[in-house]
Amino acid sequence: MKLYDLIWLIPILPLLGAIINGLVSNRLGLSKPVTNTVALLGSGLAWILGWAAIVQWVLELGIHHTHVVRLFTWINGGSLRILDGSLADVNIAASFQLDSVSALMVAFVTFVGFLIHVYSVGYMHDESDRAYARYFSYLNLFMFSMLVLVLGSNLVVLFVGWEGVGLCSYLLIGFYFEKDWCAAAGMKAFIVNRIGDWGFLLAIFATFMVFGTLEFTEFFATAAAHPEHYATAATVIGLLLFVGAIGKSAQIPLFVWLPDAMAGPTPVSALIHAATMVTAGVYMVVRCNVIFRLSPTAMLVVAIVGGVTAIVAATIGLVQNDIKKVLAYSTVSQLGYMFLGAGVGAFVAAIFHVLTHAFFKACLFLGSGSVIHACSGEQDIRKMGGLKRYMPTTYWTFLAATLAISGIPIFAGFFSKDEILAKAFEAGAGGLNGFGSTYYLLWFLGLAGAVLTAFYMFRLVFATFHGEFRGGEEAEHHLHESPRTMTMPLVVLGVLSIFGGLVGIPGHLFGHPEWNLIEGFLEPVMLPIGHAAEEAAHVSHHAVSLGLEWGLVFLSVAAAGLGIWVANRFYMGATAFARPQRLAERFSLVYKLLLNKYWVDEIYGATVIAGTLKLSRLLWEGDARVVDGAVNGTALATVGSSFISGIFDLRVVDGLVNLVGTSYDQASRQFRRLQVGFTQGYAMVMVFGAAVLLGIFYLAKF
Amino acid sequence: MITATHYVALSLILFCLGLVGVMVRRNFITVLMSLELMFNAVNLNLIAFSFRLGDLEGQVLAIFVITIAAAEAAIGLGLIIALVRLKDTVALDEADVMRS
Amino acid sequence: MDFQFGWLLNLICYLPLAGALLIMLFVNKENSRGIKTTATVVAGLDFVISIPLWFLYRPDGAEFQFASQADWIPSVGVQYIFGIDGFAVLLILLTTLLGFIAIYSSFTAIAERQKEYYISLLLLQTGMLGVFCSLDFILFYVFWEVMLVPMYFLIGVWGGPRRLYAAIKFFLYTLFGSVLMLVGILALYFYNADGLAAIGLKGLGNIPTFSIQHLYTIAPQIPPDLQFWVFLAFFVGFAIKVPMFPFHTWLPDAHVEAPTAGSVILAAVLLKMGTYGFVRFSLPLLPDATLKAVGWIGVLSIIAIVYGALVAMAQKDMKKLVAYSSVSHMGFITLGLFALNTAGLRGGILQMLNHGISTGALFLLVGLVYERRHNRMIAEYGGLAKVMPLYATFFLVMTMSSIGLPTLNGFIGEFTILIGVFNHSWVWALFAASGIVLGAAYMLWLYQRVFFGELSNEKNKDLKDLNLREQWTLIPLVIIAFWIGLYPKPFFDRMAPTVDRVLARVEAVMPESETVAGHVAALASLPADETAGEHGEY
Amino acid sequence: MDFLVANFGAIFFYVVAALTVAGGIGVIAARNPVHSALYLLWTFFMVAVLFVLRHAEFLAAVQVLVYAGGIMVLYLFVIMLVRIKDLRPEDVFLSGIAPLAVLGGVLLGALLAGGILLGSMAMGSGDPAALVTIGDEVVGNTEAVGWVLYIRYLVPFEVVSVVLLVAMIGAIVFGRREAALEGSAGEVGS
Amino acid sequence: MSLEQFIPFAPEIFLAAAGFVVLLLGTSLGRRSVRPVSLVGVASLALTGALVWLVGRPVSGPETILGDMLVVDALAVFFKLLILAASSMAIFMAAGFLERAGYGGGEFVSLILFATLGMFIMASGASLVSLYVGLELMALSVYVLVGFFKLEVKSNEGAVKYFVLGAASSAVLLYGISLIYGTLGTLDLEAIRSSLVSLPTSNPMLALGIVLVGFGMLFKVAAVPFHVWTPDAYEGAPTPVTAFISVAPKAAAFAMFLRLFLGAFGPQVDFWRVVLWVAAAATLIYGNVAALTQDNVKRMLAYSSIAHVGYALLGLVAANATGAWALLMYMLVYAFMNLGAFGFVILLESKGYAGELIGDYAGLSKRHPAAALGMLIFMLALAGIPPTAGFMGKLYLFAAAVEGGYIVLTVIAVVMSAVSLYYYFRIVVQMYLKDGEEEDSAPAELLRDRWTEAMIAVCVVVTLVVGVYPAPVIGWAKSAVGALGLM
Repeated sequence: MKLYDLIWLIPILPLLGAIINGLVSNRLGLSKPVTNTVALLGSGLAWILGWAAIVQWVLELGIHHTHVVRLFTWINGGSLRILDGSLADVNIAASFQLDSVSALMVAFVTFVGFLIHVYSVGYMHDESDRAYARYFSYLNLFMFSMLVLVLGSNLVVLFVGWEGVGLCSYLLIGFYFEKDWCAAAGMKAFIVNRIGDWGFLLAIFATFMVFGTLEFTEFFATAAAHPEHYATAATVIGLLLFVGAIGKSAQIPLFVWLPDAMAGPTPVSALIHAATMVTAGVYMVVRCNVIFRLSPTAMLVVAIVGGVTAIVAATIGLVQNDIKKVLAYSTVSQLGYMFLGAGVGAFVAAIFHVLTHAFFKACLFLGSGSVIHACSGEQDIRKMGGLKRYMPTTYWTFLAATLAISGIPIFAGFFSKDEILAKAFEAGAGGLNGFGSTYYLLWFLGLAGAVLTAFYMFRLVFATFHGEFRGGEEAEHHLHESPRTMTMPLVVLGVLSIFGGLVGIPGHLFGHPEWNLIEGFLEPVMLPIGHAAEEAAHVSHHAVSLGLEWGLVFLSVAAAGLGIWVANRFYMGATAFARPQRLAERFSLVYKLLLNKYWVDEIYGATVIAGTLKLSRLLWEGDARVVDGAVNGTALATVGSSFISGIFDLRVVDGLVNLVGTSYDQASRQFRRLQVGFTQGYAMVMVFGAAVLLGIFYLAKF
Repeated sequence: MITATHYVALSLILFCLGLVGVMVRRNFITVLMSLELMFNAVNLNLIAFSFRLGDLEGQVLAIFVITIAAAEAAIGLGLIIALVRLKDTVALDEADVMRS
Repeated sequence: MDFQFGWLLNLICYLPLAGALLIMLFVNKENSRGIKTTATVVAGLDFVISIPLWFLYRPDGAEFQFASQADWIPSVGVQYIFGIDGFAVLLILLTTLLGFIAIYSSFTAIAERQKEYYISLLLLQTGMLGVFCSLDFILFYVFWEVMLVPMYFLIGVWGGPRRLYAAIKFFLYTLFGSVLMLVGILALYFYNADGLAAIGLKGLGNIPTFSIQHLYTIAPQIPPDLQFWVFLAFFVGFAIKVPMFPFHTWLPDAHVEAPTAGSVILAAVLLKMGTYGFVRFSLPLLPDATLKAVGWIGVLSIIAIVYGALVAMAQKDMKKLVAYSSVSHMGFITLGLFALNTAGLRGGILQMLNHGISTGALFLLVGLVYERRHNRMIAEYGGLAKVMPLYATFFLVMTMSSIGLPTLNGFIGEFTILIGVFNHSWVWALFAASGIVLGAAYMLWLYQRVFFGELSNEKNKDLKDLNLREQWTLIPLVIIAFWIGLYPKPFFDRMAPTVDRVLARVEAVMPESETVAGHVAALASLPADETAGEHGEY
Repeated sequence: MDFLVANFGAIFFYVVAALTVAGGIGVIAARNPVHSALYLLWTFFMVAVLFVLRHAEFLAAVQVLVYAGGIMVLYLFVIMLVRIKDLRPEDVFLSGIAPLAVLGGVLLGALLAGGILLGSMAMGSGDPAALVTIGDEVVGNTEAVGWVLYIRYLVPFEVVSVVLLVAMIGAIVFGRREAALEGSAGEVGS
Repeated sequence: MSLEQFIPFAPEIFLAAAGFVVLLLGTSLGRRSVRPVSLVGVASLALTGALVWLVGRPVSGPETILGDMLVVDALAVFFKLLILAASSMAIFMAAGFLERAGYGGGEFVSLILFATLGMFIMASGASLVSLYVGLELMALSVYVLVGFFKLEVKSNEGAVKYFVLGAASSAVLLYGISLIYGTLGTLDLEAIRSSLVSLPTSNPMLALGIVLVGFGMLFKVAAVPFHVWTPDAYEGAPTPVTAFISVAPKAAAFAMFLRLFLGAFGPQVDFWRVVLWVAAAATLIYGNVAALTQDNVKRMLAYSSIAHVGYALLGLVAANATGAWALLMYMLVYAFMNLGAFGFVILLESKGYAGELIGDYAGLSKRHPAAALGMLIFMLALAGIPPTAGFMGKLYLFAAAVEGGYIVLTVIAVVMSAVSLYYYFRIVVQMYLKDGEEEDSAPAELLRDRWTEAMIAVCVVVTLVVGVYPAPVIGWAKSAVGALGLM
């Protein structure tokens, strides 16, 4: 019995937990211990099985062997004639695959997921039994979906997970559905994601149209074997896929849902909206790196979107006062970095950053969670301060994670982010695909982002944990360290955000490339493609000398230091908040701009959403007016008026059928007027009728 | 030389006279008379044709027409009596309760 | 044709009729319990005996199975032919199941004139089943119109405030369509026989018959212009029934005014009549005209998808919203059918079932809350998830199914349709797929407004959650929704032969260039044939 | 003078025809129904004359007897019966539609005239002598007609007798006063 | 001529005799005579039917009798039996009605018998003379019947209008006959047919003759523009008479129509078809549309009968075998469904002569479910919804038109038949969807009238049976039109 043949069981376990909790515990309102036992068993067993299976896979088959487990034919949609004129069967299999990327994702998803389950046990303790059960069944369901997403061996199964996580995020964001904004946030998340899914679906169809299969291994092989044939197709598919990624990973222009998603319980924010789900887009891009690498355009777009998002989100993060909002924007920004990495061809770095980001961002969110927990629901950092003294564990873990995200050497974030920036610079220097200058610019944006990141993160730390508590007396009494179930995961994650980066030491700087474990681990995913692309990659590798690379490292460290220094000047000591105040007044316009997130939400609201609603109401009025008009017997009138008013609709047809209602009515009365009532009149009708008939007869026959 | 055409023309005139009479007269009795005119027109036709064709059937039909015209006259006059009893008028156009 | 178990099909078709007569003659008007039990038992029995069809049907067998044949009006070649293929099997099962659920769900909803009510429902069911069973045009037409009368009464007698208007509108719309269809049928009939002398159309001189199977065989010989006119006649009939975009206005009225069970049947089965007609008649009988019409119908379907979704978004009345959503969904179906490739057709057919299940269930759900509050205005509700968690859960599942969430039935249908449509024309797919976004928008918005937010309206504070009977009306649908979502293969397998035969009949007249989806050539860096050559090697 | 002699037949026809038309016009134009009746009588006589001209002596006789003798009396009788309630002379016409009616009559006549006159010239012809012969012996119109009527046209003849019976019934039904009915008519009508 | 020549004529003779007898019986019995006289009348009609069957049976092909005045063939038999059925049902329906109104039965029944005799002649006439005479016999009897309730203004008015217009139209008919006689020199249908076949180019006078005869026939069947008398006559006449004249004379007139136009004038079909085409289209549209807003049920049914004439005319326009037998079948079907519908009008006339308003039907389904169901079936049949006979009837008429290639006309017909549903269902709405409490409708009580109810039951049965299994009727109709010798 090989465990790696049971990878399909990894998602199923949490699913069982979800079903039990959802149908049984929730209906019967079982007590919390029962519920969370089930839930923890679900995710915990998945974790154990996952890791065991991976280990066995690595040992027995080796990382170069992509292990596919095909369960059954799921959708047999007949056969289609694809581009090359051959017939291809639409046989979508329910099958999972284990290769290095999915292995990595499974590893940390199950692990972080489990940790957050544990954390939730404490955090959700005040909920009612039923709500508690509901929460955990959702959380398990999310684990299921996420694992399906990362394990799926073809685009459709991936899409299943993709949608599944969307659903769970919808449900969990809207967990406190009595609060309107929570529900609204959930809906927003789902719908915005749907826009991305639109692209994803089309990408799937296009893929099938081109390759005749949706199995990763198969069409990657085809594409890699004949890059030049599939350049155009790759661009189309890649861009469409990336639309999906934009939606899921909250990139410009679809990033608006993520900050609102913070309406959900904090552990959810940590798990779904920081560690795992939002990185699904990155995962997908990396998974499909073959397609992207075939298409310089797609790569460039990915890089640009990533870079711009990174800096824009960071700027917004500067001025937010809601602790979770800051973290949300930092997440968006970090995701931007990941896409920047993918865009410059540093897929490994991207995944690496996903990993480290999962650690420190989860840690940050959980920390913020415990802070909020302590401040009894308060989320405004201006009403905090000095918490260091009340909740040391939280503080230290939080600090570790902050250092990690700011990119201080040794800490996890440093390695990943630095590698991304380095690769960006290389791309610029190497003139990757001939877009050198653009990549330089993106690298610079990234660097600037690093400064801002460091700044707003430490702003957060200083404002929250240092100085004096600004929350008022009675709140101060409640301040306390969180229970063990909450601090324990914090500690774990804190440790990981300190040392987690060591799996990706940039060994080549020291002349020991093999030190970079993750690079080696993920190498099989980077299918070698046709020579042209290969050489391009080589060029970009040796575009920068070792010294210059070291320079870059110090530069980024300096950037982080700069950010921290400014934050320190602004938010520490007696004059805390005074300087930024003045700045805000000086550049009030900019400040407002940032504070209101560039009014993106408002703009969308005014254009897209309002437009859609207006249009729909317009059409509906058209429909209604006709129907009612028909009743009132004014169909004919409406025909004219409506066409003038330009509401396109069917009142023509309606008029036609409502002739019964209206025009026929008139006709009927007119006709009956023929029945004049007195005999001579009838005689005359007959005479003239006869005359007409005779006339027709003559015309027809003589 | 007088041909059937002359007779046909004459009968057509008579026929149309009768028709017009039916349409313009208000007095039911006069309307009946106009109807008689139409039947006479038909008879003229028949006679003319039977002469032209040297065939007796036309005359026979004419006899039937006369008889039936008589029968119709009888019924018509009966109706007039009833009408006068009911509405105490002979104006055909005043029987107009039912319309449209 | 395979005459084995022909009696079973007849039994299934006429059992409800027998039940109706039973109630009409032997059950007293006052004896409400007796009426209900009789109706429920009959409908349930009908469903039970229809289940064997699922297992007895052999995809590799004859095109039409469970057949039975007899002379009806020999002097004009009208025959009584029953028989079904896999496609019809699925629809029949759908009909019997939902017929049962409709009856079972009306116990409390319908208070007065119960006798007539259940009689109408049963008659309606016989009519619908007959339509799916008939293989003779006249027989088909008879059932097709018989259906209308009970439906008219369901809407008109037990309907809402504007029921009179809605009922007659429904009847007239469909009747207009079907009478024109009749003319088309007759034209085909005479073309097969002695032709239409006066317009100089020579017939084939075959023995006059209305047998659909025979007409299939002459389909390729039908001259294009005749095909065009007949197609037009059929199209009006079917498009009104579907309803396709310009003909849809009867639908909202009918749905909104009809009683719950009526809406369920209407949405679940009656709308399928149109698409069934397309698959059974328009495509295989008039391939040439079909190929010519594809473009227009595609455009109409896309308009229906987007238009229906947008208008649904503006609704203030739950039922109306669901009604308009069916316009959108039926748009997907017609689009898939007229993509004229395996995936499109299979998806379309599967989506017919899916729509029947999820929209039927949604109407049931709306009906349940309407029964409690006698109000369907969305604004009246909010926060129901608090008082009716179970109800909210069912509603959520069906919402997800209707917006096509994977692992639920809707996704399979839409996915298969769209992959087929994309294969036919990526532009269509581009627009059609936007329906998915809009669909999510209006459904989730509805869900949010009805179930989320705080429980502001006093009247909703003490709403009862679903009782056991109500749950059991929904559970089967939920199960099937998941079944199709997780393992649709059995369904696809059963419909496969039909799809292949239909396509074979269409492609018989299809020029080769048509069969390759030329539109998508833009995707390929090289012309299709060259890549084909390359592919030969690896 | 000899012209007159030569064309006496034609001239005679034209004169009679003119008188016939005059009579017809009189019927529909006279304000007093009695005058109409007399004009009608006149027309009948003229038509009878034309019958004679066309070898339909027997028919002429019937015309005079049945029409002039029978029906006209009936008419006059009825006129007298309902005289009291007769219309005032100034509104004997439906002046509202009269012009239209005349137009209609003329229109129809014109439409018919074309075809009929053309066709009547093209019609085939036979020997008028047949009108007075049975087989080949000359017996006179009356006997010839009677022969055909009673041999060939027996069935219609019988049926016409029934028609007359029906007419009689009708006259009775309409003419008879029924006190009882009129009594009961009230509750019927209410 | 010898006596056995009269054997095929026996039914007519017997009918005439029966008429006399009934008349005398009625006068002798006086006011109380209704039921017995009706029974005698119906019995004699039944006997006549037997005779028709007997003398009709042995005839293989068409056989003209009595100086070629009459023809005995399957067509005649079909129509005679149909007419007999209609007449006897009318008598049954009338009995109670007459009693309620307080009229004696003698004249009434005998008039119906004489009318029947006239229709027999129409159905089997082989010469224009006999056809005309039969027509007049029928017409005169019907005038009297319409005006039979001479104390009712409407009845009298209806009779007056019908009479004047009818007389004028028969004058037109005669004029046409005279023209035909003038061109062809014969009044015998067979002779006309044969000479038309050989006629090289049609003489305009002949063509006009045919057209004028057509006008006369169109008047008798009440087709636009010669329909004007119909609504008033139907509304005015006592309802049983309305039922009678809306069925039997129409059938007879169509029999005559068939004999004349498909039989005698058949060879000249291309000349007269255009006229009938226009008339048919006009009739379909006018009848159906005018009926839409009619609130008086009798009047509405009058318009609807106009519309049905339009459908029937399709058969004549198509002028093919299908059309002919479809027309026959339709006449049969129409007779039963229309009689049935009028039967309900009779039963609902509780509020006196005048009240046949649509509101009388309000909530009928609650008070008399069975009756409502029956009326529903008739309405469905009239609208041509399966599985009623009405659908089968229409179906083959449409088929005939399509076969003839008159697609436009067919489309008009089918669309109009869809429209017709609206006004038929106005009654259904009243019966089922209104519960009689609305202010706009004051429901009438249903009378108990065994005879009428029995007749209605018969009609229901026939309507349903023929609707579900029309094969025998179609077979009969097909064999009946064989006599016309159409292609």
